[in-house]
Amino acid sequence: MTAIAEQTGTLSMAAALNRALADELRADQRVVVYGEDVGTLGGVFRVTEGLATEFGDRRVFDSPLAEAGIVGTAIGMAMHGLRPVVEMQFDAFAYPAFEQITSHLAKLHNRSRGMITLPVVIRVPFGGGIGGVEHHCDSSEAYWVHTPGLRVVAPGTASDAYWMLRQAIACDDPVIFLEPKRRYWAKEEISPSSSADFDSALIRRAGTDVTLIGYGAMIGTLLEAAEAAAAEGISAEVIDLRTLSPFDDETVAGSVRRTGRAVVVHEASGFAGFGAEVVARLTEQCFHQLQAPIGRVTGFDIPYPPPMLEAHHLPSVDRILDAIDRLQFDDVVALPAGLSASGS
Amino acid sequence: MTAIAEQTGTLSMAAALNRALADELRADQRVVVYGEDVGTLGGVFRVTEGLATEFGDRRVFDSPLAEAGIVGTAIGMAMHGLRPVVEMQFDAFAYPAFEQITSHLAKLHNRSRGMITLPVVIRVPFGGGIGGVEHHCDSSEAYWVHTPGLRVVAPGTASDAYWMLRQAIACDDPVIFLEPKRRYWAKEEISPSSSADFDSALIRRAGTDVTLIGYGAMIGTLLEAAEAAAAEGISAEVIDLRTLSPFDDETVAGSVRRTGRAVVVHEASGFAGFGAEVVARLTEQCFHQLQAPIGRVTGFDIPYPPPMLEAHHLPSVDRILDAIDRLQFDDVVALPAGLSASGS
Amino acid sequence: MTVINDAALLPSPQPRCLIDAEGQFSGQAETMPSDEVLLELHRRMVLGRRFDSQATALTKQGRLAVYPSSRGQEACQVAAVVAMAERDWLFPTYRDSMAMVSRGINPVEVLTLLRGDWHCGYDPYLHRTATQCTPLATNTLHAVGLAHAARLAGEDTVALVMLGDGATSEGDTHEALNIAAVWQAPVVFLVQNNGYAISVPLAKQTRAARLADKGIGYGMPGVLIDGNDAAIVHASVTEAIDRARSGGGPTLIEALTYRIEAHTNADDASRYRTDAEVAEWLARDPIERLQKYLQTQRFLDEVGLVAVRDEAEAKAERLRSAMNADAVTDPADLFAHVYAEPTRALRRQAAFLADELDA
Amino acid sequence: MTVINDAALLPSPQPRCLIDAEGQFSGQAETMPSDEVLLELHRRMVLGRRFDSQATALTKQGRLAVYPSSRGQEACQVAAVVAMAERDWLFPTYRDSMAMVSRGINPVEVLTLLRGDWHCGYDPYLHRTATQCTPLATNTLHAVGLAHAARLAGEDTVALVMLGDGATSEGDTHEALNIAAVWQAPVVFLVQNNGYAISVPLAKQTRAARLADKGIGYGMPGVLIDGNDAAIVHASVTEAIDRARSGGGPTLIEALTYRIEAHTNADDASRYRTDAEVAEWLARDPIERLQKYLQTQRFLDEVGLVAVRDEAEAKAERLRSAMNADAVTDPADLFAHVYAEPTRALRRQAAFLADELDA
Ligand SMILES: Cc1ncc(C[n+]2csc(CCOP(=O)(O)OP(=O)(O)O)c2C)c(N)n1
Ligand SMILES: Cc1ncc(C[n+]2csc(CCOP(=O)(O)OP(=O)(O)O)c2C)c(N)n1
Ligand SMILES: [Mg+2]
Ligand SMILES: [Mg+2]
Repeated sequence: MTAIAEQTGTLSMAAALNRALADELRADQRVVVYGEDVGTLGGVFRVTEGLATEFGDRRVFDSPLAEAGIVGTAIGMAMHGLRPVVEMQFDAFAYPAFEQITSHLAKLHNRSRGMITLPVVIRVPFGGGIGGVEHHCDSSEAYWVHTPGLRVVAPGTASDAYWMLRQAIACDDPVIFLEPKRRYWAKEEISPSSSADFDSALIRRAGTDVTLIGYGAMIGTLLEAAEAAAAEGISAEVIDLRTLSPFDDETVAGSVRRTGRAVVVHEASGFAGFGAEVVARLTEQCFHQLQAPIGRVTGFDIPYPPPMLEAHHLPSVDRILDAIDRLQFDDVVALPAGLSASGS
Repeated sequence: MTAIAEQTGTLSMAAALNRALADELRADQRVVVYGEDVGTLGGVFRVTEGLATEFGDRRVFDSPLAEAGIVGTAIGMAMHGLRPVVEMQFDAFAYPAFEQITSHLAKLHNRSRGMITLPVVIRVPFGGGIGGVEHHCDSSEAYWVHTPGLRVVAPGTASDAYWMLRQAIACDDPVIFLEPKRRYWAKEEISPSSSADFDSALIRRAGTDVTLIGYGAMIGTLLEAAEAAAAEGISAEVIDLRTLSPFDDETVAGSVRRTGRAVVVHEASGFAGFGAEVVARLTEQCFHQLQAPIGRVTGFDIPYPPPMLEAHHLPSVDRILDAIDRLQFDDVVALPAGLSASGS
Repeated sequence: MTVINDAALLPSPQPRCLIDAEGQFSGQAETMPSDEVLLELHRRMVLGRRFDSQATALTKQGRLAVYPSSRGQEACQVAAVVAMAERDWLFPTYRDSMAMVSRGINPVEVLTLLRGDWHCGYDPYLHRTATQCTPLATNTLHAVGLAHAARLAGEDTVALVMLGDGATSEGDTHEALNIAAVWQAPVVFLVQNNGYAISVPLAKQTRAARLADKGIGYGMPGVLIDGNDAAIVHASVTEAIDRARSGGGPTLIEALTYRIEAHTNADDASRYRTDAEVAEWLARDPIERLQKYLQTQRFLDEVGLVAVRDEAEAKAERLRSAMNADAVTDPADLFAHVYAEPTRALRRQAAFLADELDA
Repeated sequence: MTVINDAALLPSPQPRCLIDAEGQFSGQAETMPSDEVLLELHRRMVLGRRFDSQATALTKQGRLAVYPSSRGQEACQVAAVVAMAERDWLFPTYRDSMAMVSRGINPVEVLTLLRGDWHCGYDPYLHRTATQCTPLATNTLHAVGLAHAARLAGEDTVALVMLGDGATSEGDTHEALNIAAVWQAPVVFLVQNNGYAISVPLAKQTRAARLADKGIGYGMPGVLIDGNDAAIVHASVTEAIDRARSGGGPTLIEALTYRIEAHTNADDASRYRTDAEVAEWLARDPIERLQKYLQTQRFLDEVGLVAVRDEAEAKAERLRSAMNADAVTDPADLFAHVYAEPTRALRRQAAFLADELDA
């Protein structure tokens, strides 16, 4: 998989995703792209803009308005050798497809003893921070990561968005591809080759005192927090998970063993969120190097707030800094019962 | 809420649930019970046996075969003041209702600023161990506990099944009521009053060296394990969570602070399973009292196995004992990277 | 199960209509609403459209997060509401603001969801109007459940649920139509077929000659009407409500109409439809045609017309000033009604946020 | 979008039939399958029923975890398969064992799912037969997707998906019928309406006079047939497959039949239906009637009949002994094929179990 010349240069994440789709459609005749409004309109976020015109409506097309139908037919198409890339218009609108995803897309390869392979990519614009009304800002990763058979990835940069989407399409496993909505318009340099393989987390900033762990839209926030922490004399290492499932224990645990402290950050509600797994497995793996319990900075355990209140819900640089402060750099004291970074 | 005379005495969990439904139908005219095969047949597990005859087909009835329809109509009925108790025939068959449950049932009370109250109980026979074929043995709790607005409970005994179902029906919040299938036929004493309130975990066996934490069908396994551990000179405390969400931090963290060691057990896959949240929050709350990382004994990260292989998947007394052994009672050594009790 | 006469369940091949695009009467006299009703329909459509254009203007001023205009769909939204009794329940979508205003809900409360200060601005029970539904088709099931519960309670309440042509493709719509028919629930399904689901035209949504053809497959009458004719909308919805109220079960109504504006202010309709097409539909304007009819019939004179327009302006003015005041929000609301009683964890989280805001 | 002649999409009020319960010809000669086909249908139905009774017997001996018998539905399952070309795809449910055996899949492999040694015992590609589907109606969408992909690839493959009357209430069925029609995918939806969904009778499942009435709502032909008449099943499925193959789009076929046994061996049918009802349907036995017809037509004599029965016995005997050998399972299979390449975590977990088993 090689980048074509124009891919280098700066692109918004939406444009990078569009480029990745175009390059895969060009490189592999088996790729089809469909969903609600992805054809003529080019998607409500314009991620599929121009693709129907360039590749024709047999390969890029609008489907009827039915998410279970979109995923269910993608399964059938994949059984026949196609590599469908389908879009769920917003997180919460993937829920009607939940049964098709969990009972079939995730399991059919195993259930058929490997005879059926389902290289389906489900693109899900995820997370909030764009002033969207209810049901448009969910972070649904926890539902997918608990489902064996699915790969769940979330790029945090435009360059990763480009390369990871191409890797997702080339991958023979079904992939839930989480696109951080609020990064869609941020322009960034697209590197001429992938920053890491599809299974790997990445150290975005090296540090020695604490490891900050996140993915998707949180990467920008984590880097800001690391910058601010540096000003306070704390050297924070920032890890971009990139792949939530499977999980890259080596990179992440490696960092935490060095720093002895960690904070996990995501927008989704804290309770039984993906951060819980990160905390649990890192504690299992790094217990004797940990100087303090791993902190979590997450959304509250509430339905996603309306636009005017969402700022209170989303992890902020300040909350991350507070969480770092609670990691007992000065002296060792126990946390009051049940008070984690988000208070969950 | 008081038990009527006949409730005391021994009953199977299925009979206890049946009794609870009958008592609530009798006590509260607003209660309706419906779902697939719950009327004439009395349910595939006979939990609703005889109810249609006793209470009439306006209050206990068969619905068309449509899970989203069952939950969606229950929401509408609850909006009109009824207290629907609906059945999803098996775990995996609740998935078609996922959108109705997460986007509406869980959120509508909040979205309407409390003006709409949805006292809906969704009964879900959950877990495996009964030799059921695919899709009949899932443990779906992780999907529900991450969804704010839902209560998620799982009785481990017939007596709790009786009392907790009555509490669930009386509760104004939507409740996902997880019934451990393989305990349906186990006969147990029904206590004349509830063993604890609806929000509380329960210490099933007192101990001093390690806390074993579980729910549903695992309670029996945990008690066996505690018995076996005692023979090896280890005093294990057994906690029956009963309510997964909300979580009873006080009882559980209180125990772990005393014992300094804990193992969390569930049938569901380990990765991002509910055990992760239990480990994460207990580590946050008890870090400085913990002598070893909290262990997890869970199902593997695979689709639920076929009947002939399920025994390999399910947490066993031996695995729990091994997990206890790994809690470094003798001397302190780090766990090899990424090797938790289930190897996840 | 009573035997069903199939043929009766099929819609008329051509949409039923009482007042055509030229404002001429065309149909059966007996179903024509009274003059008073027609005047009221006209008045409310004028008010509705002015509300709608005001909301669009507020969006341009950044006062609304998003606004899905229903300009062009006045006849469906207003006439359906006028046909309902107070005790009936309305289940609207994000598209149905005019219907809700017509239902008597304070326009500011109607716009709360779209302004973004909360998910729902009004008391659903006060107006017997469910929260505006965004997950498509999901409200059809809520309507069936509520209607069935009302019937079980011996009430003669009817639920009317609005959905779009696109929403008919969702599984929930199917389950709702089927369950409503099996239970003979008193529900009216009003499909506002405005030809598009965002950018997707009806031809990519269904192969059926008409969406109302789905009725027979559920054993329920399917009715096809001109959705820009307030008179036939009122007449057919009244007929369907009466049938439902008297135990005759649910009805599926397909109203042919058109969304004049883009899907929302965020949408660019020029990407998927032509101005010519829009012009065609502007020529079938629901207000114009009823106005013509009322004027030729001498039910409405210049004075009356001016009165209605003045009322509309006054209301729009009130809405404008009300919306120009900043919305009052309280972060504590975030935790207040997640559960009937806040959990310990939520109390801790509320306290955490309060401290943060005090700091 | 080509204009559709609605009327043509509605099913006949009475089920189409070629050979009635008395074994008499009743219908239009031109649609009658050839004598060879009829003989083959008879032979395969006899084999199918014998297989089914053998499976039921094996269940009693604890050799199967569960078995959903399809005794009584032989005509639907066998005739549909006979009407399919090898290159076509079959999408069966848990109920369709006879269809799969008739499709040429090794009976032991058909029973793997129900014996419980694995979720699927055969190679779906070898037999162009999808895995047996348990989550109701979900396979209808897989069939549509596969059929559409085949068409995009320029193949003339048709997908035939089987579902029950109960499954028609699920949203997935609606989405599949709708998408198939919009895409004009080469799919045949064969609803085996056996009157019950476990204990729930059709009257509680739909209010429609016939399930085939749903076709028109999708712009697809709905066909109602006597599901115990192998001749009409073969004729109608052939017709639908030919239409699909030639680009005519999908068809919805409702075949009226009956499940003679309980839902599965775990079910007690006496709780929800009468012996009298069962007796009525036994009198419409699909094998008896075709046999009568073939005998009166002198296509089938005693010798031929004995030959078929002997073949059935021999096959049942082979199945019995094959199933009496214990199934070979390998715990390592649990971790293989969760992903195309086992993840590190799964390799650790596989090693963990292997150690445990060695210990
Ligand atoms: C389940 C679901 N899927 C997708 C969406 C995103 N979406 C919002 S409106 C819309 C189009 C709806 O079209 P239609 O039903 O015709 O109603 P209209 O907007 O035309 O009034 C879509 C796809 C949604 N809100 N819910
Ligand atoms: C989504 C889903 N819900 C519920 C079930 C449980 N279940 C298995 S078979 C069955 C009845 C199916 O009836 P029908 O579709 O008529 O097929 P039949 O068994 O009569 O062949 C039910 C409710 C299921 N398998 N899948
Ligand atoms: Mg529309
Ligand atoms: Mg059936």
